Amino acid sequence: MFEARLLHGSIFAKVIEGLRELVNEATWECSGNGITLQAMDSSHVALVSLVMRSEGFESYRCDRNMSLGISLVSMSKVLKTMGKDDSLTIRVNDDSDSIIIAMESQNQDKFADYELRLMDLDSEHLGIPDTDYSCTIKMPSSEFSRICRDMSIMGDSVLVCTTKEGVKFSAKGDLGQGSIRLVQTTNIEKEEEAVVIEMKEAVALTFAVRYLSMFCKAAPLSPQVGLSLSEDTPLMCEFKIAEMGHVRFYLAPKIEDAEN
Amino acid sequence: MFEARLLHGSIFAKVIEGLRELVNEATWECSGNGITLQAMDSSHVALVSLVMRSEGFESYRCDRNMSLGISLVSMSKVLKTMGKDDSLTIRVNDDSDSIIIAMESQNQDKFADYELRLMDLDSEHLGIPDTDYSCTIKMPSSEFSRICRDMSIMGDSVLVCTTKEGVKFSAKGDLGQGSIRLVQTTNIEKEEEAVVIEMKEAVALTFAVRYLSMFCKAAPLSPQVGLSLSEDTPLMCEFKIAEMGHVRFYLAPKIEDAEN
Amino acid sequence: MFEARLLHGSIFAKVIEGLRELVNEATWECSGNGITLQAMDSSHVALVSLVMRSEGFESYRCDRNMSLGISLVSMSKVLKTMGKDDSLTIRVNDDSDSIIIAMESQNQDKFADYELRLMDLDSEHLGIPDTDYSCTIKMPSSEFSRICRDMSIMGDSVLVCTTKEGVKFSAKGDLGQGSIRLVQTTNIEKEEEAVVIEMKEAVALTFAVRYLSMFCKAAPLSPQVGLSLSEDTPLMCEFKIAEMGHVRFYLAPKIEDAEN
Amino acid sequence: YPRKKSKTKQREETSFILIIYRLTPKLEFLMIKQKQSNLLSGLWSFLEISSSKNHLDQMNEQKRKTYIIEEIQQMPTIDTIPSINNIKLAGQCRHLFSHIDKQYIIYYTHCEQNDVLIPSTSMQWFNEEQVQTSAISTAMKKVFNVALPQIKLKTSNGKKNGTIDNYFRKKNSKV
Amino acid sequence: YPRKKSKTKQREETSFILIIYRLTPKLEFLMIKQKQSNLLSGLWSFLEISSSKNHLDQMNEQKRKTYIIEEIQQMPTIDTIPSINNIKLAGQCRHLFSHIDKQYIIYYTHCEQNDVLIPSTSMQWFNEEQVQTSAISTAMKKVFNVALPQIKLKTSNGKKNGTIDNYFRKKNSKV
Amino acid sequence: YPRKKSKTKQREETSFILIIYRLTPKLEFLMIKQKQSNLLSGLWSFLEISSSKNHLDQMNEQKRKTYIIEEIQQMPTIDTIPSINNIKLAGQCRHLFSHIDKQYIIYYTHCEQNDVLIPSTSMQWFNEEQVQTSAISTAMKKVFNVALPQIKLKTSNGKKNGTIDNYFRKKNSKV
Repeated sequence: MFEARLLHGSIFAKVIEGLRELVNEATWECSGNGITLQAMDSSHVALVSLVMRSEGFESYRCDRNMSLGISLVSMSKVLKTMGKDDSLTIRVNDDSDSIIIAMESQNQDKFADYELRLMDLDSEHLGIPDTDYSCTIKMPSSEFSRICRDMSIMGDSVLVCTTKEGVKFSAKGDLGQGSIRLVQTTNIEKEEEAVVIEMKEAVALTFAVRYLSMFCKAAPLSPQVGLSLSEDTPLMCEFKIAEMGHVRFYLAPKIEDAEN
Repeated sequence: MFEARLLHGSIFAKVIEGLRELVNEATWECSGNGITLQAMDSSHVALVSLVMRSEGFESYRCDRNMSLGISLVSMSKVLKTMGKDDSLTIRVNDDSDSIIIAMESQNQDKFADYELRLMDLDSEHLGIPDTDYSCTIKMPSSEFSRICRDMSIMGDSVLVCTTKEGVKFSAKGDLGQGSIRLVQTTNIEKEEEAVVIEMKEAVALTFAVRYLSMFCKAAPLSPQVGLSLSEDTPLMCEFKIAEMGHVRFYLAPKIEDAEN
Repeated sequence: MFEARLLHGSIFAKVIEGLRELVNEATWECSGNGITLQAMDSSHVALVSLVMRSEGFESYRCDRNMSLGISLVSMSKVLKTMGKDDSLTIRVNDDSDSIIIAMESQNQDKFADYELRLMDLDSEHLGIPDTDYSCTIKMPSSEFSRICRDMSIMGDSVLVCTTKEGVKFSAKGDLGQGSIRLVQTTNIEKEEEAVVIEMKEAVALTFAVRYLSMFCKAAPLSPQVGLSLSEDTPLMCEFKIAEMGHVRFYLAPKIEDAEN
Repeated sequence: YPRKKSKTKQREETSFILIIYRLTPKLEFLMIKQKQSNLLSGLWSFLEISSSKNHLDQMNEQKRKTYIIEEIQQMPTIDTIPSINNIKLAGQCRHLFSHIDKQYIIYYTHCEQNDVLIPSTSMQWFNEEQVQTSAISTAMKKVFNVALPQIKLKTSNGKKNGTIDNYFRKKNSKV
Repeated sequence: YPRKKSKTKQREETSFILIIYRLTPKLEFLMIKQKQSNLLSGLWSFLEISSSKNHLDQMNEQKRKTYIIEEIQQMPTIDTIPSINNIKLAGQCRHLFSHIDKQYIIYYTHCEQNDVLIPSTSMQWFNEEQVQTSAISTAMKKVFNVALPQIKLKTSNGKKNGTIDNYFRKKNSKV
Repeated sequence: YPRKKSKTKQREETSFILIIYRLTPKLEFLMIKQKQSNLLSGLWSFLEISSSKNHLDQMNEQKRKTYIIEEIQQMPTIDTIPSINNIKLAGQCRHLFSHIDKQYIIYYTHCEQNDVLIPSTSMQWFNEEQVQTSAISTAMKKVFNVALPQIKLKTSNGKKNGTIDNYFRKKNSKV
């Protein structure tokens, strides 16, 4: 049997909401350590890796390792019914073909139980190498959301360049061109609002804005987002899940087309 | 001549807004006692009964009984123009084929007058028997709205079961199944937020969720909603109109289909 | 070279947002005095005249007079990316075929630069005579927005009548008819909420509501709107731009059709 | 010159209609777009198999069903033949066209392999509301209204909605 | 082998167009979809009644209108004949097709019984914007632009919008 | 009586396909709606020029392209001839219809004057997603999938998106 309980179920709703547009369905790997998930979008241009450690749950029980095929779209619809302060329990009984999602209101007068069918999914896992990135940027996740939205007005691709001065995002298209430059925050009043850039080597990489915007669906998980870049390497976009783990998105860069 | 005035016209706007999706047009019966309305939706599955007593109006005059055929859809569009604190006067002159809706802003610097054509409607009235219901439930109207919305995510029909423990709503469909259970509130801090269940006999009835969701359009009228159920009887869903009357919706249950 | 800078760039965004639905593209006339714009909508029923004096800018430089063909729709998309407290700099270099829009966040850690292509537009200018209007009305711009929205529910045209009592707007259509009457505010608590009517002669004019609603897109520019009317003359609808100038809309009245 | 409308005796015809329905994702009905060679060009209709009166006279119910299945396999608009377990008779109706007196014998069947019928501009699944509001001829509307209650009974999970009229009686006098 | 484009003398034709319009819910125009047998297959057009030049020579205005009404009654795409009170002449226009020089004589009429013409894929009501942006041929656009001002005058409640040009004059020099 | 499906030897045919694409506002492909005279009525397809095997035997590549351009100029569905700078060969594919074994030789060309081709119900610009999801025959899907990579290479500004698989390798065991 697998059973995990969260006092603040909304965290889970935010995780699923952050994933479901990029990946409609995926396999949850449940073990004694916690829940992990790894999946690529249908075009294989992006990959998401989720870790939720068992210590982060109010209570956690996993008798044997399980691979659960979940429709993230259906799960998201069910989780949207959750009240702001509801607790959440997820359970899969042995030999069951469904997953149970139970919500309890804070004042314990309302109990909701949902049962979704598990799916049969092929899951291939990729090994994600530990990368020593040339450049890491931390910024407010709301800031990153805005930058992706603004760049998408100008074009489909965004060029990310890091220099000593800071990081610059550029896009061009039918309307014209635009760029947004962020410099490191000097006066760190609130840590959450700071922009911190660590650069070992300058990078210049092009990415499809559409995917970056989809990654931003996970922004409600954390006030800060971490971007890690190296030449000829997928960008890593990380949102930490407080005291539990993280959601990491990887996006392959756009490359020169040799034939032209 | 018929003339009724309300200091807080918004009450009337909420009444009409609560009816117009279920019933596009209906006959208002105006008499010395007040305004009543009774109409079935086009499928004859639901019925609404409205009572607004003359004592609830700021001023009320009805020289002779009148049956006014009103397009609730048109009336609703006009009432949407009302300001939050406007007063409202409704008037029908003798031998007139239109109804006048006059609004006055609180500081008396803006006066709006609308004139809508009356309609010729057949109206059949049904006698609603006084029923001694097996089970009555009072709960916050916002809670009931949420339950209807959540159940509609899972299926078209909702099964309502009452037991000693409380009331349970269940639905199932393509995604899977779900149920929400409410227990009686033990700690009645705020009366408006309480869930009160009176049960003489257990009931188990199935209803079309779509109609329950339409009834919830009247939820702004009252912080509480009353549900009354008996086996083999239409559910009654009541929203009280403070100091004036009530809106009561009746919904025929779904029944076993003998042929299958 | 042309360069103009505003500490509060949002003013500029509101100007462009107020124009772009009526006029998709227009010529900005830049001179030492400031920026002016005059354009008719495609049907030639309405005209807009914009004045932004150079004194209203934080800094202003215009080496030689320039006529810049701007896509207001594209400009509007770019200006929507501006933060609430961003400063704005607009620049056109000599011999350049594009306009540069630079935004700087208040805490100076984010710099955005956009470049839009200039357009080749025919621009005919009309001479707007100084008119001694029969009637001028000042009212809250939000009030005027609401009146246009309410009248549009009833019909396509609104009749504007001024009398000693005040001003009355009327419309009629399929639903019926409606009218809204405003009287002069006697108790002027807040000047911005006052309704002030100056009338030399009564007027009765009919206008297409659709255009009045488009004018209201500029309402965020000023808490008050000024309406000026004379028989057989286009209505003038003015929103002042604080300390900088104004946006004036002119709307030709509807006239009796001789053939019918 | 202005021409008078000619009045001739109407020709009698009989057709089989087969309404194919599916339950996933919802209760939907298969409709095809009429070939553009006749008066009803551009309208949607259910699968229709003409049958001369001779043929009909020779068939019993079982033979009719077999005939319908094999005729459908010949139709060019259907890329793959659905697995038709069981064809059921819904009923009959009649429609008078300007020069044809047409009798429809209406059958319905559940199609389980709904993923093999590819929607195209000439063949699509319609839900009930779409059938009632889309461009279908008066004749097809009659056909649908004969079959629909039967299909709904079969697919309703045993539950159908009662009506208020069953519980509350009409009054003579108003409140 | 590559073939040269043949250049032949264009044939002359004349057609009557009848634009049927209704006012409820809004000003809308009846259009039908062309039979799929000619070059303009799939495009929307107004009711068109061909007429050989002989016929035209023989008719005065009154006879033309009667002829149009009776021809429409024969058309299969119209289920019920609208009550045509009064057909009005809008004007004429000419369009050169690749091999036809076509003259259109354009009439318009108000249809009061708008509920009896059932929208179908081959017949629908279009508002002005939809006519201008939908799939109609260049010829029909010309026809529409001849008739539209007349119809608008008739339906505008006696009021049409003036233009700013009537009030403000052009300047030679800019501000 | 139930009729057996006849099995005859399939006829062989060859067609040229010309996929016309434009880049403004986005990468889009010109499709026309099939004439309603054949089995594929109502489906969208690319411009197709039939060619008997004799003709093909006689043409070299240059002659084929000239032939295609001039055939298109004859087509009634195209109001104005796009300026075809350069027609490129994408490849070939084959599709077995129920009674035809068809070979497609597929060309593509960029159309610069996109404003002269008026969208109508019989001719429209489709983006890639619309081509994949609209009503097109299996044959046309094959044709599109042969041409698409070539067209994308040509139009991609030299940049195409890499995939994660290029950077991360599959694992044998899961985490």
